[in-house]
Amino acid sequence: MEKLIDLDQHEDDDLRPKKKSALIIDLEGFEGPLDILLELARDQKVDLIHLSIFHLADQYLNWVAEARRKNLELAADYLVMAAWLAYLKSRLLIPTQSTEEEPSAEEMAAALAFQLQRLEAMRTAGEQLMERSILGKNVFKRGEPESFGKMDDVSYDVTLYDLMKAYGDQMNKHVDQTLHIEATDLYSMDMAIERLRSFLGKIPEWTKLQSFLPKDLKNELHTRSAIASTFAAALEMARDGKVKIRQSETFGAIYIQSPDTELIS
Amino acid sequence: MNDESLEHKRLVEAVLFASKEPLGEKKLSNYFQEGVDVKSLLKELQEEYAGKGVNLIRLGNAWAFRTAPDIAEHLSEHRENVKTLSRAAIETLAICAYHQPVTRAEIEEIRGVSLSKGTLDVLFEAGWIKPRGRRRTPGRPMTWGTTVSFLDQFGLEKIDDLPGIEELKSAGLLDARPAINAYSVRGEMELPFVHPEQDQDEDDLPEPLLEE
Amino acid sequence: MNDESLEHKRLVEAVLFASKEPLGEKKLSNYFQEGVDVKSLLKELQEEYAGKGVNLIRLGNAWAFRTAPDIAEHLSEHRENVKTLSRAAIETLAICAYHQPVTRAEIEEIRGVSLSKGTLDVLFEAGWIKPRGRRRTPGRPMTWGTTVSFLDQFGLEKIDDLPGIEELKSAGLLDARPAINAYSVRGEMELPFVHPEQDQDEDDLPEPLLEE
Repeated sequence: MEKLIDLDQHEDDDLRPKKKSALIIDLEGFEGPLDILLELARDQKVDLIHLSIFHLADQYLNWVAEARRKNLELAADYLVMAAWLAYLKSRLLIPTQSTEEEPSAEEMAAALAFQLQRLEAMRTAGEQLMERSILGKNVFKRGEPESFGKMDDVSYDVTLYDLMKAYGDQMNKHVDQTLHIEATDLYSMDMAIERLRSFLGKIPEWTKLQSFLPKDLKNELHTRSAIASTFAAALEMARDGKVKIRQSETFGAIYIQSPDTELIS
Repeated sequence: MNDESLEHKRLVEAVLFASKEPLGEKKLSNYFQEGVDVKSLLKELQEEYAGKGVNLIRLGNAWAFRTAPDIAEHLSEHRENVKTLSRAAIETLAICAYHQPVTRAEIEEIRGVSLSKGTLDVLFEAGWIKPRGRRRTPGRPMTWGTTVSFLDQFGLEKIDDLPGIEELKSAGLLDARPAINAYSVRGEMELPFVHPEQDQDEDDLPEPLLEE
Repeated sequence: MNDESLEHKRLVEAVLFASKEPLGEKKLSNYFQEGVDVKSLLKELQEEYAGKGVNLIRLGNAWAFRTAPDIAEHLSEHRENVKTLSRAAIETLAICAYHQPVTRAEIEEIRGVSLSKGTLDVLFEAGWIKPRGRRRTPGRPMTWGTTVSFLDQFGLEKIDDLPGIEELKSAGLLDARPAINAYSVRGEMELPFVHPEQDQDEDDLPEPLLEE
């Protein structure tokens, strides 16, 4: 009996990838690249505020290299992070060539440090929360409640969760039934281009995109698709220089104008 | 009274509060070292609670906290009726919330079964749904929507706060199977929240309620 | 204290003592005529019970009697099976509590990983989180926040009592700052086109489109 057990354990040991103590290559239990970075940051044994991001980038890249050497399949997330860190490292090495579009290497490093601190803070907070006096474990309710009125004559024992669950179940049931795919009743891009083209050169003033929608829209969904198609059509035509588009603020109204008319007026 | 016996009294208090049934003196004395006089602790507590809204009472050999009889009597006048909703009612309510304004026929179509007579009545009586005018289609069927009491019951500020399809899905309450994706991509089932246009259309026509 | 207000206090005491779940101040005031200051009755009661084995605790605007936390070790036999949460669920709960109201995408951004299906579901079902309305940003994503049950579960009077929340706030760690943008692909895919009918609450609403 004992022998058998020994043998089993032995086999198990051989099959399982061996864990390295400090630099854990086993992916199990890790939740994404940020989690790994936080673990690696702990290896530096410094306060996260004094973390060397440069060093951390190295640690991470080594970790990825090691994982690949062991033929561990890394999800795309991990590789994207590796590429980004490699880029950050190179930026940190080369003295500032500030371009306006991109944040500086220092800003990027600071942003990463911030994210790590924030995650660490939430992790600690979660642990502290679990260490509090927990109802049912350290603190108790009345064991034998008595029931009297709550003044409302009737109350219902139903929660928002129950309601959502019922709706979810209902909708799931729907899926089990036959799915009829109806013919599309959306307003197509071709239709939008054709319609917009008919206005070409006839838009002297800045005019709201919405005014170009056809009048016979059937319902909300149809309307929505018309807006999307008309917008896309306008972009398409703007690219060809046939109209001009203006939007004064993010998510503000979109206006269209014929390009040549402005020159005349 | 010394500190120790104060602590003892606190413990008896807590144990009796949390217990699911009246506790005997013997059982209570298990919480203490030998020599602690549980009986006199209980008597002291009983006196302390005598004038309060809750009394410590003796039931045979066991002890329990109970609402003071004069108050219990007063309270039971307000005895509340806690009702459970049927499955059908919960589903119907959810559909009214998500698809409002919605007609009876539409509810039946979504649930795939006909609504029994009482279902909408129950929800109407509970004050959670109300008529929302008539649909401008043949037969001019009545539509239903949710009320302010509905929001109160479920702790919502506005109907718009209900989780949408995508959110139900991501909360794990809705299967994310491809078919349903096809639906929601088309926007058909998505957020049938109150649209101003529909509101105006239908609220224009306040007509008597159920006439069936 | 006069007889009347003593009777009022006894009534509040009885009602709260009888109930398992926290009761809101509004609900409690239903037991009295207008003009009765329930809040001050509750505060008096809270003081009276402060040193006892059972305390009156405040949870947001709700109140409940609970055993005193320092007695916990003696009450181990009352322990219920408290659900153990996964690490992901604990972190998610902490984020919901400290960053509320918070969207799913923000939770994912803070954790640097997408939320698996059941995580929010578990917390929602436990009654610890609830929808907290929609963010007025593109796509109008739903936000989550914590409930009274959450406060009750972890013995907090209010959200401001969360461990370390002041320090985190002043360290700027609760700020809604975007993640490193070069890296977060996720953030970029999340800018859906503004749908006109979702604009309802914005001022420069385009003229109604549907006129039938």
